[in-house]
Amino acid sequence: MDMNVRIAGEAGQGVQTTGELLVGALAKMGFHVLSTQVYMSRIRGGLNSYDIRFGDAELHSARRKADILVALNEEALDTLAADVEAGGAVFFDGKAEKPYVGIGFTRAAKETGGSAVMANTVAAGAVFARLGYDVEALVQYLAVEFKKKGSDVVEKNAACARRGGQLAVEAGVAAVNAPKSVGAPGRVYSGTEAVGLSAALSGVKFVASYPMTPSTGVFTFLAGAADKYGIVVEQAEDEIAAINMVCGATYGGVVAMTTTSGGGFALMCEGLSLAGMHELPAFVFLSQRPGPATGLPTRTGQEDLQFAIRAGHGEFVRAVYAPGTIEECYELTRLGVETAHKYQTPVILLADQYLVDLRKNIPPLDETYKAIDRHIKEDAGEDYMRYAVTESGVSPRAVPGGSAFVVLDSDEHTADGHITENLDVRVEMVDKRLRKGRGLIEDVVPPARYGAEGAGHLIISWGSTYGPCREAVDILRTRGVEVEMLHFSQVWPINTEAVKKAVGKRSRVTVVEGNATGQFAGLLREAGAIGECEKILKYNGLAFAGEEIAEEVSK
Amino acid sequence: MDMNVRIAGEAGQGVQTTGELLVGALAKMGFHVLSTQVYMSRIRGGLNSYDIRFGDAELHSARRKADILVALNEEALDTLAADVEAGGAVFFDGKAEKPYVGIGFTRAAKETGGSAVMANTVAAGAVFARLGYDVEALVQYLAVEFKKKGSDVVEKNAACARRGGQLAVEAGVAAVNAPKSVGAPGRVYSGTEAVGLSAALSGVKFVASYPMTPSTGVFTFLAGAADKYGIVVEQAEDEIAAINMVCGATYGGVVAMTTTSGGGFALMCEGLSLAGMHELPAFVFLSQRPGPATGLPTRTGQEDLQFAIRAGHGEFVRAVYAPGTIEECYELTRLGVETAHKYQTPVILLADQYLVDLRKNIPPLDETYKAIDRHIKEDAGEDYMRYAVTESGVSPRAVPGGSAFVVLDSDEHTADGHITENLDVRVEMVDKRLRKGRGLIEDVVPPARYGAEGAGHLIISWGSTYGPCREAVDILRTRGVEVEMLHFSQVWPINTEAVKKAVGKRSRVTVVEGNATGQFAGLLREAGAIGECEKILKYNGLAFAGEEIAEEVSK
Amino acid sequence: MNKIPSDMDIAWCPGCGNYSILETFDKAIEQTGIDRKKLALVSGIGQAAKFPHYTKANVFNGLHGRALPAATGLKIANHELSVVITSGDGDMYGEGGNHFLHAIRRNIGVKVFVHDNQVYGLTKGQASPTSDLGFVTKVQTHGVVSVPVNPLAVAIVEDASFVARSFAGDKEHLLAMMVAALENQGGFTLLDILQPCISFNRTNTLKWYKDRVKKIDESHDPYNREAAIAMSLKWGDEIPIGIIYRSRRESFEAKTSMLAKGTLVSQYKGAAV
Amino acid sequence: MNKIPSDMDIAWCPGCGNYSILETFDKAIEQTGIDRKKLALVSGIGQAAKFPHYTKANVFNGLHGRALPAATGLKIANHELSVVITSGDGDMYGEGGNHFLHAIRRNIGVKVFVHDNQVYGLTKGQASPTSDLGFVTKVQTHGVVSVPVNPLAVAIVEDASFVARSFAGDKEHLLAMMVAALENQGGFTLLDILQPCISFNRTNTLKWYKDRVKKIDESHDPYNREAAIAMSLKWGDEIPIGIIYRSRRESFEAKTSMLAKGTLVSQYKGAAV
Ligand SMILES: Cc1ncc(C[n+]2csc(CCOP(=O)(O)OP(=O)(O)O)c2C)c(N)n1
Ligand SMILES: Cc1ncc(C[n+]2csc(CCOP(=O)(O)OP(=O)(O)O)c2C)c(N)n1
Ligand code: SF4
Ligand code: SF4
Ligand SMILES: [Mg+2]
Ligand SMILES: [Mg+2]
Repeated sequence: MDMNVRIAGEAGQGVQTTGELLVGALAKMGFHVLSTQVYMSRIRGGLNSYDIRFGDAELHSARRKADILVALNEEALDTLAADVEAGGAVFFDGKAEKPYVGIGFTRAAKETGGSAVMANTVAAGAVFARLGYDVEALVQYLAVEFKKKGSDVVEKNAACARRGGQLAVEAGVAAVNAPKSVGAPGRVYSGTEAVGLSAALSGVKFVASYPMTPSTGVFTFLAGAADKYGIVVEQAEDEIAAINMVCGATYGGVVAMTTTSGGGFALMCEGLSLAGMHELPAFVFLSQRPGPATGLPTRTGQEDLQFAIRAGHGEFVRAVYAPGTIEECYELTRLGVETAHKYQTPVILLADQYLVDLRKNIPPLDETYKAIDRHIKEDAGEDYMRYAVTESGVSPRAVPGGSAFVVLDSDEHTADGHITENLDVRVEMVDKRLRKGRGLIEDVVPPARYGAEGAGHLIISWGSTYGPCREAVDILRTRGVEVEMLHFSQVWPINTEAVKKAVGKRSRVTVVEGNATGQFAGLLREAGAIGECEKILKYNGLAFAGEEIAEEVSK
Repeated sequence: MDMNVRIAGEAGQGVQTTGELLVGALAKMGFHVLSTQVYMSRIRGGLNSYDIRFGDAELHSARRKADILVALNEEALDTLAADVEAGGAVFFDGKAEKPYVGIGFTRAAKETGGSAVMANTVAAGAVFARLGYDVEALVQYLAVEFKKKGSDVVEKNAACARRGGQLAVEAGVAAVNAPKSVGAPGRVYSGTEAVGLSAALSGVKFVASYPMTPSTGVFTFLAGAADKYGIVVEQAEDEIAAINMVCGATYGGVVAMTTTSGGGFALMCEGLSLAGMHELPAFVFLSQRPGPATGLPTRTGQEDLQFAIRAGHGEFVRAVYAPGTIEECYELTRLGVETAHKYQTPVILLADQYLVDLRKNIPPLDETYKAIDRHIKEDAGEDYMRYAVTESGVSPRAVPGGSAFVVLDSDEHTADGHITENLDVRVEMVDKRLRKGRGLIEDVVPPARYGAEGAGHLIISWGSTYGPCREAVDILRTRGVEVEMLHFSQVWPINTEAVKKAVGKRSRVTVVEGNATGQFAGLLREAGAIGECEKILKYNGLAFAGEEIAEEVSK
Repeated sequence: MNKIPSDMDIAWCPGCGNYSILETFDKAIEQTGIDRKKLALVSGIGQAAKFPHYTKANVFNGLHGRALPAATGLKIANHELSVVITSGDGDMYGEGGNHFLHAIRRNIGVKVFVHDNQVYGLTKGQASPTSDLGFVTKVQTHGVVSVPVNPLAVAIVEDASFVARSFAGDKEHLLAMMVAALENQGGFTLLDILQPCISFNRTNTLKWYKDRVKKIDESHDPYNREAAIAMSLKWGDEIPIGIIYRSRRESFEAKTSMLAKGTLVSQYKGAAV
Repeated sequence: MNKIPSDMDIAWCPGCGNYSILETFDKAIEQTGIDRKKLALVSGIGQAAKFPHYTKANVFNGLHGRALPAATGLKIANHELSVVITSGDGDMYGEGGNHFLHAIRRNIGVKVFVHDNQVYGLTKGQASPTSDLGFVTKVQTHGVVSVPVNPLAVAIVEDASFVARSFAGDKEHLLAMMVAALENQGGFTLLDILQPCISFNRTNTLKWYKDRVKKIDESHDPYNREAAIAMSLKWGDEIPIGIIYRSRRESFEAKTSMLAKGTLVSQYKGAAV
C-alpha cells in the first residue's frame, strides 16, 4: 500500500522544505518514497505543490489525488482540496471550516520554536499524527539533519514537530491505516543529483553553461561539487559561448559539458554542428520544458526530441539518451560521456523538469571517481593526422600540447585537418564521419521490457514516461489486462532491426509521450520500426500519472 | 540539339563576366540558355567555372562535359581538359600545345581594347567563331549592354569581339554544327533574382540579414531594389538579431524577411520558435550549402531539410517550400510570404547554391507590384484579443498603433496575449496553434508529375533536383525506359493522403537528393506516404546532372 | 486605461524594487502624455521583462536577451510608436550584449530601461554581468571573478544618444529620468536603474544603494564626452545618478530615407510602387 | 617547422595585407621563442580566420564569431598553451561582439589579433562594424549610417589587460606589437591590426592608412586609463598605433584555484579524486 501527501502553497512559503523534510524522514524510516514537484515561474507567491508518495513497495509514478493535503495558504486550499481522496485529510495553516483541519503552523512555530521558518516542521509533525507514526522518528531524523546547525536548532525543531503532532490530535485528527516500513534503501536522490554526481565521477572537469530552468540544478550541483572533484565551472555570457567553450575544452583534452533547456539549446545548434564537423565529444545536458519559445518555464514536457535529433545544419552523427529513472540518470550520464568520447561526436542527454525534480530513495549510487576513457593517443608524433580515414570512421585522437600538431577545421578538410575544396576528399570525409553511425547503432541501449511478455498490446515509453507507464502496466494487470511495455532510454539512433524484433507482431501499439504531436512515434515510423500506432499524449506542462495512462489505455 | 560552353579560371579572372556575356548574347539571339556556376571560397585564385548550355529546346539541367572549354589559366586547362567531349574545342589564354587552341585573350584585349578587362569579350568572340555564329550578333548585344558606358567602351568591346573571332579562325578553329536559334524568350533570370524580385513585388518592406554565402545574393538584390520598392534593408550584427528584427517588424505590420544559410539558420532556431509562439509571419530564405559547420561555403547541397522542418524548440506549425526552377523561385517566394500571413506562422523557402546561381531565359516575369494580403484587421478596438481561439486556429490579426492593444507573449498566454500558467488555457492554446496545421496541409502545393503516367518506376525529386531529374526522365525515354517523376516544391507539411494517391502502386520508387542520408525519403516514410525506396544521393558539393541520374537509374 | 488587467497577478516578490519602477513608469507616461495606444513595450525574459504585462500598452514580450533587435524591427516598421524596452541586467548586458553594442552604433530610437539588480532574479540568483567582484552565489561559489561590465561607459564610448542612471529607491529622481529618457528624440536612449532584489541580492540592498547614490551635480555637462566617461567610471562608495551623457547624433529613423515619407507600415496604404 | 604545409595554397588575394601579418607573425614566434607545439591558433571564419592554416601550430578553426569562447575553453583546459586568436573585424566585433565584451571581463589569457580591414572580405565587401561612416557597398548602398564600433575604447573601459593597435603596412611596428602582445602575461590581450583589403576596401587603402598612422609617443603611459581612453578615441586624420592601454589585473587562469595545481587536462594523469 502507499499514500500520497501533498504540500501546497506560495513560492517562498516553504513548500519545498516541508516536502524534502518528509521525504527524508520517511526514507530514513524505511519506506519507499517518491516525490514530485509542480511550481510556477516566480520567486514568491503563486501556487506550488510538492507530492510525497510513500509505501511498502517501490514506486514509479506520482498519483493524481492526495491522501493528505497540507495547504499553506487559501489559494492552495481552494484549488487543491477537490483533489483529495475521499476520506483524506486536509490541513490548513490557519482557521478552516470542517471538514478541513485548521492548524496554525506558522503561529505554532513562532510560539514553539521562535521563528516562522519552522512552520514546516510543525506541519510535518501534524502529518505524522495523521499517519499514526511516532513523531519521535521525525524528531530523530531532524536531530541528524540539523546537527550542524547546533543543538538549539535541533531542540527547537523537535519541539515544533511534537507540537504539530499534538495540535493535530487536539484538532481531532485520527490516525489512518498507513503503510508499514519495509527497510527500503535510505538514500534519496533527485534526477538532478544523479546526473550531476555521475558527471563529476566520470571526469567532467569543465562545465560552461548559461542558467536556464530546468537545467540549472545540474549546473549548480556541479558548481557545488567543483572543489571536491576539481571542476572548473564557468557561467558563460550566453549559450553560444557555452557550447563553443565546451568545444574548445574538449579540443584541449578535457571532458566537458554544458547544461541547458530548449531555448538555450536552440542557440547551440551551430556549435553542435561544429562538434559534428570537428569530431569533438561535446556533451549536452538538455532538460526539457514546454515550448515554443519561453512556453511554461518551470513545467515539464518532451517536446524537443525531434529537434534534438535534427539540430544543427549539415549531416553528422550523434547519440541521444533519455533516462527514465534516477538510476538511468546516473548510468546514462556516464554512458553519454563515454559514447561522446568513443565516437568523437556530440551526445545529448535529454531530461525534463519532472525527471530532474523527481526524488526517490534507491540503493546508494557508487561514488567512486573513475574518469572515463578519453581515448587520447599520447605521443602521436609529427606525422599525426587528426582525421585519418579508418574503417570505423573514428580517427585516433590527439590533443594539443604534446608531440603532434592537432589541426581542426570547420570547413571540409583533409586528413591532416587543413581546409580543402577537393571534392573527392569531401566525399571521403562525409563517409568517414557518417560511418561512425554504424558503431553507434551497434552500441544502442536496447529497449527495456516490462510486463506480460508477448502480450497483444504493447506500450512504448521513452525518457521520463517510463515510471508512469510502468505503473500503468501494474495497474492494468491488477485489473486483469495484460500489456507489455517497451522502454527506450536511448532515442537516437534507432536500431530498426532490434526494435522490429522487440515489437514483433502486436494487435495494438501505443506510444506514450509528453508532447502534442507524437514525436517518438514519428521517429519509429520513419525508421520503419513500427507501423500504425495509437498515441497517448499530454502537453499541459504536467507529467503523466500511472493511473492516467491505465485509464487511457482502457478507454 | 544543345551545346555546353565552359569558362574556367581563377577567381578574379573574369570567369563570371565571360559567362554572363555569353548567356546574355545567346539568349538575345533566341537560344534556350541555362547556365550554372561552380566556384571556390576565395576572392582571387583557385579554380572556378561557369557552364553555358544552350540549344534549340528548353533545358533543365547542366551537362557534365563541355563542347567548348575556355581555360583562362593553366590550372583550368590541366584540370578540366579531360572533361571536354570528343571532338570538342579547348581555348587557352596563352600558348598551348595541340590539340588545344592557344589564343592570347588578355594580350589581344590590351592591344585591341586597351585594357585587360576586355579579355572576356575576346574570348566570347572566339567562342562565336567556333559555333559558326556571326560575331556581329555578339557585337550588337554588346552595343546594347554597354550603351550606358559610352560609345568608346562599346566600340572597343566590338573590336575585341571581332578580334577574338579572327584569332580563332587564324588559329585554325573550324565552325561546328551548332544549334539554330528558335526565338526563345529573351529574358534571363537567376534564381537569386527571381526570389528577390518576387519578394519585392510581394510587398516585403523590411529585410534584416547577416551576409552568408549562398544567400547573400538575395540580400544584395533587395538592397539594390530598395529605393525602387521602398524597402528598408538592414545588415544585422548577427543572425539572431536578424530573425528577431524580422519578428519585431512583422509585429509592426510590415512584411519582413531574412536571408541566410545553414550556420546562420542554426542561430535563428530560437527566433523561429518565437515566431511560432507569437504567431508572426516571419519569412526565412534559407539557401543551402554543404555542412556540417562551415563545410563547403560556396558549393551546393540539400542537407538542411530535416533541420529546417524541426528547427526550434517546442511544437509549432510551419511551411517549407523548395523551388526547383526559376519560375518556382518566383512563385513560391510570393506563396511563402502569403502563407506566412495567412497562417501567421514562420515559413521557410529552401534553396541552395546551385539554384540561386542558376541562370536561364524564360518568358518575362510579371513585374507588377502587388503587396500580398497581410490579413490585418483595422480598427480592432479596445476588446481586441490577439489570440482569440478559432476553429481554424488563426486569430484575427491587429497591429500596434491602431485602436487595439496588441499583446504578444513568448510564454504561454491567454487569448489577450498575457502570460498565464493556467494549464487548461495552455492546452487550448497548443491546440489552437497546431490546428493551423490542418489548413496548411490543405494548402500544400501538390507534387507535380512528369514523364510516363503510371509507369512502374517512380522518381521523386524535391527542390533543385527537379531539373536534373526531369532531364533524366527525358534521357531515359529516348532509351526506351519509361519512368514517371513526382516533384515536390513544398516539402513540409506532407499531405500523406495526396502523396499516397500520387505514388500509388509502383514496383520501384527512387528518391533523388543532394545529401548523404536521404532526408526527404525519411520524411515521406515517417508520414507513411511511401514504404521502402531506393535513393540516389550526391553530397560532394556539386549538383546532379540529368545524365548522371539517368545512369544511376539504369544501373 | 493605465491600470493593469484586473486578473493579472503580479509575479514579483513583495518588496521588490520593480514595484516602484512600475509605479513611476505609469506616472512618467502620464506626465509625458504619451498615448498608450502608440506605446509599445518590448521585453526579453527575466523579472524586469515581465513588466509590460503589468501596465497598459502594446506588448512584445520576446526572447531572453533579444528585446533590442525586436524593438529595432518594430521601430523601423512604425517609427511613430514610442518603443520602450524593459529589461534586466542579464537580459540586456549578458545574453543581449551584442545587440546592445550594435543598437547603439545604429542609434535606433528606442528607450532602454534596464532594471539593474546586479543579479539573475528569475533564475534564482546567479551572478549577472553587473554583479560586483566577489559576489557569492550557488554558481559563483568562490565569488565573482570577472569585473562587472560598465554599460554606461560602453554606451558613451559608442556615442549613444542619451545615457543616464537612476535608482528605484528614489522615485522622484527616477520619474525625472524616465521623463527625460522618454522625451529624448535623438536615438538610442539608455536608462540604467539600480533596483534592489530582496530575494537574491543581499549585498546590494536598498540601503547599500541609498548610502552610495549621489545625484550628479548640475555643473556636469552631459555633452562633454570626456567628463561623461569619467563620471561613468565611478562606482563604489559613490555612485552617480542622473543624466551622464548626451550626444547630438541623428537617429537611425531620421537618417533612413525610406522613412521620410511616413512609417514603413503606412506605405501599404498608398498606391503600389 | 614554421613553414606552411607545402601543398597548402594560400587563398588570399595577391597584395592582401594579410601576407605581411603572416610573415611578421612567424618572426614574432621566432623572436619570442614560443614552442609551436605549445602554440594553438584559434580562429573563426573570414579571410583572417584562414590564417592558422598558413603557419605551423595547433589549430582550431571554428565558427564565424566564436573564436573567443572556443579559445577560452581551450585555455582553461590547458593554460600552458599559448592561445592566439586570428580574427577579422566582422568575426570579432560583429558576430562575436558579445564574447568580446565578456571575455574581457573574464580577463582570460588569450591573445586576440584582429586583422581589421574595416570590411567583410570573405563574403565580398559588405560593411563591417569598423567601416567608416558613409562607406558604400552593395548592401549599404547609401553608405554606412552606424558609427563604427570602437573596440579599443570598449576594451579599455572594460579594463582589458593589454590593448594595442598596429598596422600591416609597418612590419617593424607590427613585430614589436606582436612580441609585446605575446609576452603579456596579464590576461586578455587585444591587438587590432589595420589591414588593407585591396579587393573590397578602396577607401581605407594602404596609402590611406600610411598617411594617417602615427606611432604613439613614448611619453604615453599605458597604465593611465584616462589617457588611454582619450588616445583610443582618436581616429581620422591621425590614427595612433602602439600600446594604448595596460592593466594590472590578474588573469582568469591565475584567479582560478582549480588551475593552481597544474593544467586541467593534466589532472587526469594523477590519482583519482
Ligand atoms: C535563451 C535563454 N537562456 C536562458 C534563459 C533563462 N533565463 C530567464 S531570465 C534569466 C536571467 C534574468 O536575469 P536578468 O535579466 O538580470 O533579470 P531579472 O530576473 O534579474 O530581472 C535567464 C538566465 C532563457 N529564458 N532563455
Ligand atoms: C554564422 C555565420 N554567419 C555568416 C557567415 C559568413 N561569413 C563568413 S566570413 C564573414 C565575414 C568576414 O568578415 P571579417 O570577419 O571582417 O573577415 P575578413 O574576411 O574581412 O578577413 C561572414 C559574414 C558564416 N560563415 N557563419
Ligand atoms: S527575485 Fe528579486 S528581482 Fe525578482 S521579483 Fe523577487 S525581489 Fe524582484
Ligand atoms: S578580399 Fe581583401 S582581405 Fe580578403 S584576401 Fe582579398 S584583399 Fe585580403
Ligand atoms: Mg537582474
Ligand atoms: Mg574584415
